[in-house]
Amino acid sequence: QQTTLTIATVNNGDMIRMQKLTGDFTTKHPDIRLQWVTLEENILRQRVTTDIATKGGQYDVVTIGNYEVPIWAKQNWLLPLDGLPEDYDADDLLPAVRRGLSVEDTLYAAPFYAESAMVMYRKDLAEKAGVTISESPTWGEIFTAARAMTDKSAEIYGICLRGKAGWGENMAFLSAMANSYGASWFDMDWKPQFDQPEWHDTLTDYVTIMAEAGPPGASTNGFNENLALFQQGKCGIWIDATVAASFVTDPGESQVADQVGFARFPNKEGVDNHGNWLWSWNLGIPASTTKAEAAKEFVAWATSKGYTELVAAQEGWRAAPPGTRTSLYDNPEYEKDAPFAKLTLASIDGVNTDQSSVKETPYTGGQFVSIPEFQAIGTAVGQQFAATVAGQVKPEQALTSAQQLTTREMTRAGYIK
Amino acid sequence: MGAITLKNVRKTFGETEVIPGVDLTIEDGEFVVFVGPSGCGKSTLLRLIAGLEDVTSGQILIDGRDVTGEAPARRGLAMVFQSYALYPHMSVRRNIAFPLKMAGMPQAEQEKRVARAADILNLGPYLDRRPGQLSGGQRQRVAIGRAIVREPSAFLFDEPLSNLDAALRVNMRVEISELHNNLKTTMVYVTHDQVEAMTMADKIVVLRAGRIEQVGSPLELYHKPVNQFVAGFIGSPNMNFLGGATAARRGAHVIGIRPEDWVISRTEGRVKGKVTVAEHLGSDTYLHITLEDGNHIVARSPGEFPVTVGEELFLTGAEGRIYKFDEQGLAV
Amino acid sequence: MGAITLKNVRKTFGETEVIPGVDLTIEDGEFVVFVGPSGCGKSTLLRLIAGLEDVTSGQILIDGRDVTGEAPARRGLAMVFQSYALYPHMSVRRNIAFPLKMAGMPQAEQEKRVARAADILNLGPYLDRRPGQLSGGQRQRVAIGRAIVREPSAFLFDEPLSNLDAALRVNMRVEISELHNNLKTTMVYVTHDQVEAMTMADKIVVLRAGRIEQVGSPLELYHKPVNQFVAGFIGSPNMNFLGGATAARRGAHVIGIRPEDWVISRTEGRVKGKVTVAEHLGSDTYLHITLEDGNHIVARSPGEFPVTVGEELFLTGAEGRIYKFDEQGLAV
Amino acid sequence: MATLHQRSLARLMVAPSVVLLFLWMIVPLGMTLWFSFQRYNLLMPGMEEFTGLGNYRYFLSDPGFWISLQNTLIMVGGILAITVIGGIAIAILIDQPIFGQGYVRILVIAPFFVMPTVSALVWKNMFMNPVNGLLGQVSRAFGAQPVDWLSQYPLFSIIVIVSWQWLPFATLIFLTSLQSLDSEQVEAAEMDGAGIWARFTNLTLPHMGRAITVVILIETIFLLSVFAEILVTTNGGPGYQTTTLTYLVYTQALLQFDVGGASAGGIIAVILANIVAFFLMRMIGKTLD
Amino acid sequence: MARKVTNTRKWIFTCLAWGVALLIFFPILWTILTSFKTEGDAVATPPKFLFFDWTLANYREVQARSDYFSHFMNSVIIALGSTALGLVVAIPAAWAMAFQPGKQTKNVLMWMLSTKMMPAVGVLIPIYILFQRMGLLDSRTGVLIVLMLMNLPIIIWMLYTYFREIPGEILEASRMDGASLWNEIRYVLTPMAIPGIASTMLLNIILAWNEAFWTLNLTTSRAAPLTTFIASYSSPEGLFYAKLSAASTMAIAPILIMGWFSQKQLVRGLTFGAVK
Ligand SMILES: Nc1ncnc2c1ncn2[C@@H]1O[C@H](COP(=O)(O)OP(=O)(O)OP(=O)(O)O)[C@@H](O)[C@H]1O
Ligand SMILES: Nc1ncnc2c1ncn2[C@@H]1O[C@H](COP(=O)(O)OP(=O)(O)OP(=O)(O)O)[C@@H](O)[C@H]1O
Ligand SMILES: [Mg+2]
Ligand SMILES: [Mg+2]
Repeated sequence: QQTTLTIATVNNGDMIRMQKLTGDFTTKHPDIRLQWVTLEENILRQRVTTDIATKGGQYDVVTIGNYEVPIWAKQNWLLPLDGLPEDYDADDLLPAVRRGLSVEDTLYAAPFYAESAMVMYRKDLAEKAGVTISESPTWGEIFTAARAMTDKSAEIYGICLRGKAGWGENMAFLSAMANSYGASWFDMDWKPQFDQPEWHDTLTDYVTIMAEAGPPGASTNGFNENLALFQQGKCGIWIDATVAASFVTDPGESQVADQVGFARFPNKEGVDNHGNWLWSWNLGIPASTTKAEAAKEFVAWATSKGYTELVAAQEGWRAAPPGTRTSLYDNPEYEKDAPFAKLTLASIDGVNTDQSSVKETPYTGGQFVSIPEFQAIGTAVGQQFAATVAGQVKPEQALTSAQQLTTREMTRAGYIK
Repeated sequence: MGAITLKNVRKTFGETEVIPGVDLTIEDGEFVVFVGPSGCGKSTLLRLIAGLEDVTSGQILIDGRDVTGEAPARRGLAMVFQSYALYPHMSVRRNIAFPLKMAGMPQAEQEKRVARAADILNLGPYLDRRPGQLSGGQRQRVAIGRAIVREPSAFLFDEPLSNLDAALRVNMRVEISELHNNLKTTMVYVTHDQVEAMTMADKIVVLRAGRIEQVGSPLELYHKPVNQFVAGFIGSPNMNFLGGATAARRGAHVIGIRPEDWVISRTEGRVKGKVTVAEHLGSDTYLHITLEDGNHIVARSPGEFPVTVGEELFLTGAEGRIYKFDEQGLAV
Repeated sequence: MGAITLKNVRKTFGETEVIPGVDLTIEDGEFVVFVGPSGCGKSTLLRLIAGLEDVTSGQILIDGRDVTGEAPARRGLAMVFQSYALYPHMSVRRNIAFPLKMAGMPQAEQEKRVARAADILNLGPYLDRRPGQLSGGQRQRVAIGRAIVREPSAFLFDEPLSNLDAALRVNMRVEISELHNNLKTTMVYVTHDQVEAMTMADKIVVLRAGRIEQVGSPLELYHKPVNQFVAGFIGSPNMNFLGGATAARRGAHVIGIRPEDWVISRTEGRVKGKVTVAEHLGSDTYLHITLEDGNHIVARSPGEFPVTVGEELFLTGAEGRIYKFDEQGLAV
Repeated sequence: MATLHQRSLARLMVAPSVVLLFLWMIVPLGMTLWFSFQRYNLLMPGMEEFTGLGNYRYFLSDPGFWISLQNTLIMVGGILAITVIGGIAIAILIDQPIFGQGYVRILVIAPFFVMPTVSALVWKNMFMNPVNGLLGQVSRAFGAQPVDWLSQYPLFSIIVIVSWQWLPFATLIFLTSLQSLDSEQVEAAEMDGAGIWARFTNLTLPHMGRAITVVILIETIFLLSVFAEILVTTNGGPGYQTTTLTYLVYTQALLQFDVGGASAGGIIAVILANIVAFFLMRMIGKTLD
Repeated sequence: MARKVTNTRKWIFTCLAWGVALLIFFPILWTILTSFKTEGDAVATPPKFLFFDWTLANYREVQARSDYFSHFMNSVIIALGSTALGLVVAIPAAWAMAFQPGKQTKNVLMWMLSTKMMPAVGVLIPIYILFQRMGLLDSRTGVLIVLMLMNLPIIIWMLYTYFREIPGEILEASRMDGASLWNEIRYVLTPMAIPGIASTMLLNIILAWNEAFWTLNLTTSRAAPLTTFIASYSSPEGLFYAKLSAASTMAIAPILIMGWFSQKQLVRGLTFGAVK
């Protein structure tokens, strides 16, 4: 009697690696067959959400972000992950990550890998330009360095930042940046804050530096595009998710693998906030599945320490899924293989998603707002900001539009009475 | 067996009445030709008989059996279409065998019948060709072949030769006549060709606007048209009609004289006229003449009639060959 | 003005030689008809004259001017196509005016000319219709109208009447003849219709396989065909050819007698035959007869010839009307 | 040309298609209509309630609504213009006596077989990307600043991509139409002294009128629902610059999971599409016989 | 019309036509070429046209990552199935409309076409719920039916315009010959309309093959065709041009090859009544 599990995953490198390594799982569980549905992130989210919300029951295991987990858990769309095997050791999970996936202390999804954001830069270019970037830089430092490194005629762009519209694309970065500028999405009355000076500063600085030191086409660049640019050696500084570290230092893929330096996500002079970016990709089990037991087996396997070791054995420690387990960061071999490990851990540990801004907020979430409406709002606002990067709209205008449309949506959703 | 009777058959298309009511009896074995001007309802009548159209009212009997509501295939008739309507994707053999196959006839029997039809129509060498590889005349023969194999009680032809060129038409005309002589099956034949009608028919039905004007043998119609319409319609070139004084002198509203019935003379005759066009065919000469009273007529002279345009000639209508019509156009 | 001269004109399509070399002179004002079996190159020859095809070698002169390399429009000729080739989306008026518009003629002048052409061809009431709303004959007239307005030095017609029905064909034939009489413009006319050729032409050119067999007036061709091909081609129904002993007796390889040249008798005559088919047209009777020596012939008797199928008749070829041909088919 | 029997048979034979299509239309449409009056967000189950025209008001007052309407018109119009004019030009070119006509046709036809997603991905990444895209590389090779197509001329870029996909279709239809032009008509025009341009405007173009209507109709039907290309390349941005009506409905339905709002948007789109359809149908209706 | 075309003229047009054709084809060619490059070569400056290290690694990688064959088979089944089903429903309807037209025929046809104008995104959720209730999610049958319905109006219209060119007399002849309606359609109409049916079929296979909205949303794994296969390559991490090209090539190659081989048939009937 075979059970077939349908697993929806995002087409990220780590997930694809997992797909390749499932031989280990199926030999251990000969009665379980795995069926993979690998999709691009946006399509995946849309498919999985539709299915889970209509109780379609198409998937037995879904890959979801820490954005969805609490929301869905509250809707009872996810099965709680209790009764995991002994050796799973849930306490080994990084507290920040674990907190984000729990509702009332019950874990609703298991983190596969997690990330915060940090600065990656080209040591050689910095040296050439005569600038240095400290371990914990300020935005001013970053901007100066970026300008200095830029040499457009040689296709070297001082800074690569996300520009592509989307709540998980440019808005992830901009929310984090805004957090570090002291801005927030909403005040305690759920009133949007785009009319505040902090947002204004964030956006103007962002647009200005992108115009001066950014690559062409920045408004359509997301994580992947920037990764490609950085790997090709075309970016001086790239501020993005910590997982990128392992890609840019992979000599097989990156032309600049041995020239990458790391630093924490910048803060603004005078504001003690490094952005609070925390993202994890997690495996959850829809409540509509009929194969909960098998699904749990799989989730436990895929997020276990054993899996990490399996990856390490197959592809080296550097490739291990980062950001989820304390034990990984305690491992000296990992430390050795992954120069960015310490900084990644520090970044994640430094995140407080319950209080992302220095202002008081009614919401949780770091580079996002943990309400169902955020996807749409974030994307719509992201569109406005992308238009500023494209030079089509002035920042002031974009902020006004953002304020208006956010107010509109929040009113409709009933937050603003 | 194939006697066809139409009893007060009417046909309307939506609002327009195409056949206002026709009674007609076609005897078994007869060759009946429908003629009439374009749009007069010849095809419609034929299609009503075939069952391709429903009659609006009235009855159609075949051999005394009422077939009014029956499907075309069950009436035991075969039809040959103007466009041949061959199945382009089937070989000649399969084309001819198609009705037999549809009737569920055993293969062997089918082949025998096809062979016989091919024999009759000299189609033997072409049996494996597609219609596209045949000449017009051959295609026409295949269409007829498809009709014969069914051994129908009557054949229906809708202008079957009008797509052929002149020479071929003559040949096919003779072939169909011979076929009729051999098979002795009833044939209903629509044409607008004078010569076909005259040479093939046992009985000609002249239609005008859906009504039967006259029914009779070709020579009956030629010699004794019941009205001016039939008189003008039968015979080629058309009958010349003279009205006014000329007619009045003979006590008629209009008199008609056929082109071949003029006696032409350079010296004397009843009427005088000037030649406007002379058409020399070698075998005949057609003279287009404007009479003194302004009427235009055409006269035919066999062989050659040496004449120059503008010359004056005398003409006399051959006695006994002058048709008289009253105000209503009826023959008197 | 419109004298056309072809000097050793050759035309090959790829490998196949369609016109092996033609010399021909067409006088100004002449009505010349090309006849010949299908595929003999009539259309090709006409299109060479029009400039729609390039000659492979040779020269074409119009009024003495060498136009061999010139574009069709610059040759001053007008052509009427078999399919009419009207512009379907233009009104009759615009169709007719089109060549004038192309020539950049002022609007007023265009209108005058169109009006005149419409007048000549009785197209007045239809000027604002589209070709699709016209009958066949009217379309044909528009095509001619489009040709006349240009006042070309010659008209070229490629089977202009073959898409019309018999009755209309007769009318249009007369109309074109009259047009020629009025305009006195050179006309070159392709047809495969016997009657058209005989009645319209000043000069007939008989073509076979791209070669000119004979050039002459219709009656010249009828009476003095240079060979058996021309003899068989001119005249309808075709000439009867008799070979064997019958011909040998007259010192020829083959003799030919036209259907209209038989003297038919019930009592005596040179040859005896059995009637197989008798076609009574009223005006004539065509007798299909099988002679004792096995030959089939057709004889025409004017008026009515009462006869039953199977009856034996005696036939005599009218003296002076018997054509003799040698082994090569040449007339002797 | 029919007997009663035939006619009733005919009805019977059309019935399955009509019934199927009717169901296919009415069931979702009915559900959509129903939802459009509901406050219904997939992400917030249990909060459904009747809101009357609220969803419509909300959708129509969307800041992107009018822009998206305008974008839709520009996009469809632009693509139609490019494919019709380009299609005619290419059809005429291919129709000339040239060497390797068959191969040329094969090459021209190819984009028609490409999935919209693939073509969008390929264009976006491998051509229009200003850094790694071929267009950017080419312009740099000429010493020019690479153009960032998708952010500087987003709508135009979409038009280019979609036109590329539909050009073969238009070309093929025009080519068959062109080849059906009566050669005697062309010759007649030639005899009448019409030059190349006069023949084109007076003969070819009117002759192709029917083909042009057909192309416009079919393309419009498909273009009104263009979606994958936008999703993959620009996500409707920057701003609202490439948000079409369809895309706007998409953001409601699959980003916000606001089924009520999306349904209202869907109904509005259906109404607008049917207005377009009405005019198109009248146009094509004439050419149908 | 066979006047001499001067050779220079022919050459000029040949060059022009080939230029345009290559330009139009270039994106596809470039994709195919890129699929054989390494990721590095794929983004090399200046672009490498033919002289690079040809490699099949991308194809291997793509095959290892996703089960191409199963997606391919689903595409084939869905495209062929929906087309076949569509034809079965459409042929009788088109027959009736073409040969037994009534007053409403044209309106019905227009209405059918107008159902295609419904924006799919607007009705996705209702359909999804419906499918879920009927257990049709991720089933080939479900997608097949939806695609059939999607394309049915186009099929009917194409067949209709094609059938109208068939002389009605031939069908009447078969009726006289005793063919029942079924036999009339089977032995006479269908074989005669083969070119039209073939091109309708081809067009529909293409449309069904490339349909990306419903296939993507109504399938997950068992019934997932190549459109979902490509959706997993659209922007993975890192350099992906070569892999994307390989996946793209694999997704479009079958239909491209089919299209090329059958382009004559496709073109022959692809007129939508535009020719007359
Ligand atoms: N299906 C139809 N619907 C409406 N009117 C029709 C239909 N078929 C024929 N008619 C009309 O009926 C009349 C008779 O048509 P029919 O085809 O029988 O004429 P016909 O004598 O065969 O003419 P022709 O010699 O031109 O073939 C015509 O006026 C025609 O327009
Ligand atoms: N474009 C062409 N290419 C090759 N052969 C051709 C072409 N046009 C005509 N022919 C051939 O040239 C010969 C003469 O054709 P043409 O059309 O001149 O004949 P025709 O006398 O007009 O015949 P018909 O009476 O049938 O119209 C035919 O054998 C024909 O096949
Ligand atoms: Mg008729
Ligand atoms: Mg010819």
